[in-house]
Amino acid sequence: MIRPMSLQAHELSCRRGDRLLFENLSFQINPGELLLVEGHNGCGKTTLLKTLVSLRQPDSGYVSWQQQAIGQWGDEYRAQLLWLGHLNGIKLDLSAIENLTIACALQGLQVSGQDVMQALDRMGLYGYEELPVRFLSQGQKRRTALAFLVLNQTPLWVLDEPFTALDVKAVDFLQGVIGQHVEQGGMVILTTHQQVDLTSGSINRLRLAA
Amino acid sequence: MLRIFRTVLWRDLLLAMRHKTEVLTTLFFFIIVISLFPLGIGMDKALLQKIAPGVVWIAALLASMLALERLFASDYEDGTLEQMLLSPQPLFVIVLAKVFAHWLLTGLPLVLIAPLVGLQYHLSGETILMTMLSLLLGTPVLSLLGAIGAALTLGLRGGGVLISLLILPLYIPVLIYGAGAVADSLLSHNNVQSYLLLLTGFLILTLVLTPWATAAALRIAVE
Amino acid sequence: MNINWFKYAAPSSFYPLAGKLIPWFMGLALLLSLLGLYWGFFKTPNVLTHQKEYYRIIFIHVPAVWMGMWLYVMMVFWALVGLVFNTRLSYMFASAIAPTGALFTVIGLWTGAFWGQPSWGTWWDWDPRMTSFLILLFLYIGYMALQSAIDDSRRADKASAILALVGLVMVPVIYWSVNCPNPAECSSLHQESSTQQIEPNIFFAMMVMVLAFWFYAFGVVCMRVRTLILQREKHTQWVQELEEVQHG
Amino acid sequence: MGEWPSFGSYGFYILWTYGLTLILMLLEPTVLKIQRQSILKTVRRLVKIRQRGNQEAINK
Repeated sequence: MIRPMSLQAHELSCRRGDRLLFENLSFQINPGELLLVEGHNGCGKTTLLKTLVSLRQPDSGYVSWQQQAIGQWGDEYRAQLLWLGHLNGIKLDLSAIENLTIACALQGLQVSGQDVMQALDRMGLYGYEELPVRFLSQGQKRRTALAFLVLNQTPLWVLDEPFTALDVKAVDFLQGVIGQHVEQGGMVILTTHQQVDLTSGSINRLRLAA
Repeated sequence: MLRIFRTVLWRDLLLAMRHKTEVLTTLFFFIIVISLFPLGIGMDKALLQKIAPGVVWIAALLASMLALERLFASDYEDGTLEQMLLSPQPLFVIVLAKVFAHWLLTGLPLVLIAPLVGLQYHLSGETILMTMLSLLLGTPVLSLLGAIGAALTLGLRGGGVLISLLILPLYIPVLIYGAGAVADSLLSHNNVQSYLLLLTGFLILTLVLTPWATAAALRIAVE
Repeated sequence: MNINWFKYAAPSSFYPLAGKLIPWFMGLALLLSLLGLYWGFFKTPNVLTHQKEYYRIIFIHVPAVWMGMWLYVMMVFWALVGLVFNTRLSYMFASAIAPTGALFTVIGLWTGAFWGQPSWGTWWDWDPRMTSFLILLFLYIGYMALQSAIDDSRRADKASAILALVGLVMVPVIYWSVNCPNPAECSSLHQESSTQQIEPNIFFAMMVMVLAFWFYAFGVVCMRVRTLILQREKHTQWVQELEEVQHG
Repeated sequence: MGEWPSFGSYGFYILWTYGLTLILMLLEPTVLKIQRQSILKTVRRLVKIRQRGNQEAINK
């Protein structure tokens, strides 16, 4: 990589309606780091994450990836990142396998049926692969969405409260996956209300005061 | 590029097959609206033939308008739309695939049912053929233009009625030339060809321009 | 001398400027319309060759029609500027112009119908120009409906800007399809523009009225932009320290 | 000055067109003025709320 892979925010400010959420917010995240965005509900955590991921345009300031504004990267920047919002991003009428194959196709990943099955097994969905997701529990639906993390090796992960609706075992497994990703030089930005501890790599905290 | 088009198309058709009834509602709406007119206006043969082009086309307009709201709504509600917007594939290809799938499910059935409707209005074989041809060229334009309205009004309460308010004025050229083509084939059928060329022109114009506008509207709706 | 275009792009600096300009605009509009009407009613012949006294409706009809069309183009221009520069004020201008444009279109249609009745004998006949004007009114209504249906003002501005843009691209197609429904008959769109053969006095009186309508439009749009600024910036410091707020 | 222009039997049309235009073009500024007053009222209420808010902070 000629230029160091890093994501920078430059004097970001965002409004919701007439209310200002945050103003001239600047920070940087480098490979092998995890950024924990904290703040009470409604302080603009999701809005910030959406702005970083180019789902939303900031009111002022800009976000740059490898020292170049994400506006100019366009689709290339979106190839580098993975987004998981509050919504699971899976169709309830399709089975877990169909959902995952479509997600990989959208991301442009060449993935075989076998990899998909294996990813689902690792997420503890053995035996539930063919069932339309509608019949799964909330936790299992979240795990189907999270199974995409296992398959996807994009450097930047942006996860909005990934641990919701997961039981203890799933939380540990997910923390392991995230830790491993950070270890391999990946970058993770996430928001959560639970305790996050990482085996290695540094955790930076960004507090969004209202 | 083509791979993603095929995937999204396969996905949408698969989803539609899981809800077979949804596909038929548009079709039955079209048939019912068309059958209402003779009951309202009277059974006189000459009169029915005269109003047939307008009635068929206005019913097609309303039927496609009805189906538009569901185009992006289900993806918006379960978060898959966000994933699509964040896919490295060009968004207008995804939009085109979705609109094409929507057209296959709502536009094409109208074309196939046109002969049945034509008989109701005592139309001759040649006019029925012309109706099918003009609908074949016109309904994609309705879906493409309607997709902009669907994207603009995504997630709004009362979105369905709002779409018709926004998009119906834009449908007027297609209505004029579509109905004109059928009417012309009824009467003098000497310059039917020019009507069809115009409709194809609209099709190409909307095919090129509307995906950009729909993509931009989607990006705004998801903000 | 480089004019800092963006100095007035900030709502806070545009608000006082508009406040000062509005009386001028409205005053000029009143003055010019009085002059135009006086000139039109007293300095022109009573009867024209083929039209009786009712031709005087022209002094309202033609300016209103032109304003209806021009304001739509202005609205789309500001919407485009908003989309490109992402400045909130240009979006406010676009949404401020829409109601006035719709008002002029209604006046245009209304006066057109009243002119049509004595000269053609019908209040409304699907004459291409009147129909395309009706469709322009629908486009305005669509814009305003979308603008008010979305609560978040950011999304409302951008979404209606896109709708206005799509509307502008479609206007020529609609105008053409309405004017020439049967492609065989009208190969070219040669609507005879009636402005040339008008008697000079009437023509100038009408032009004065057009100018008067322009100033009226500027004044009203500035007034509406000020109310929009107050509405959208009511949480800001500078609005709450405005003198009309302190001791209103 | 020309004599008062006789509208012949078309006074009705002239009256209705100019009448409506006059009404609409006067209506719009007045509606805007009313809107302006109501927004100023809400802004004054906001200012009062904020001042009372600061006041309580100081008293605490």
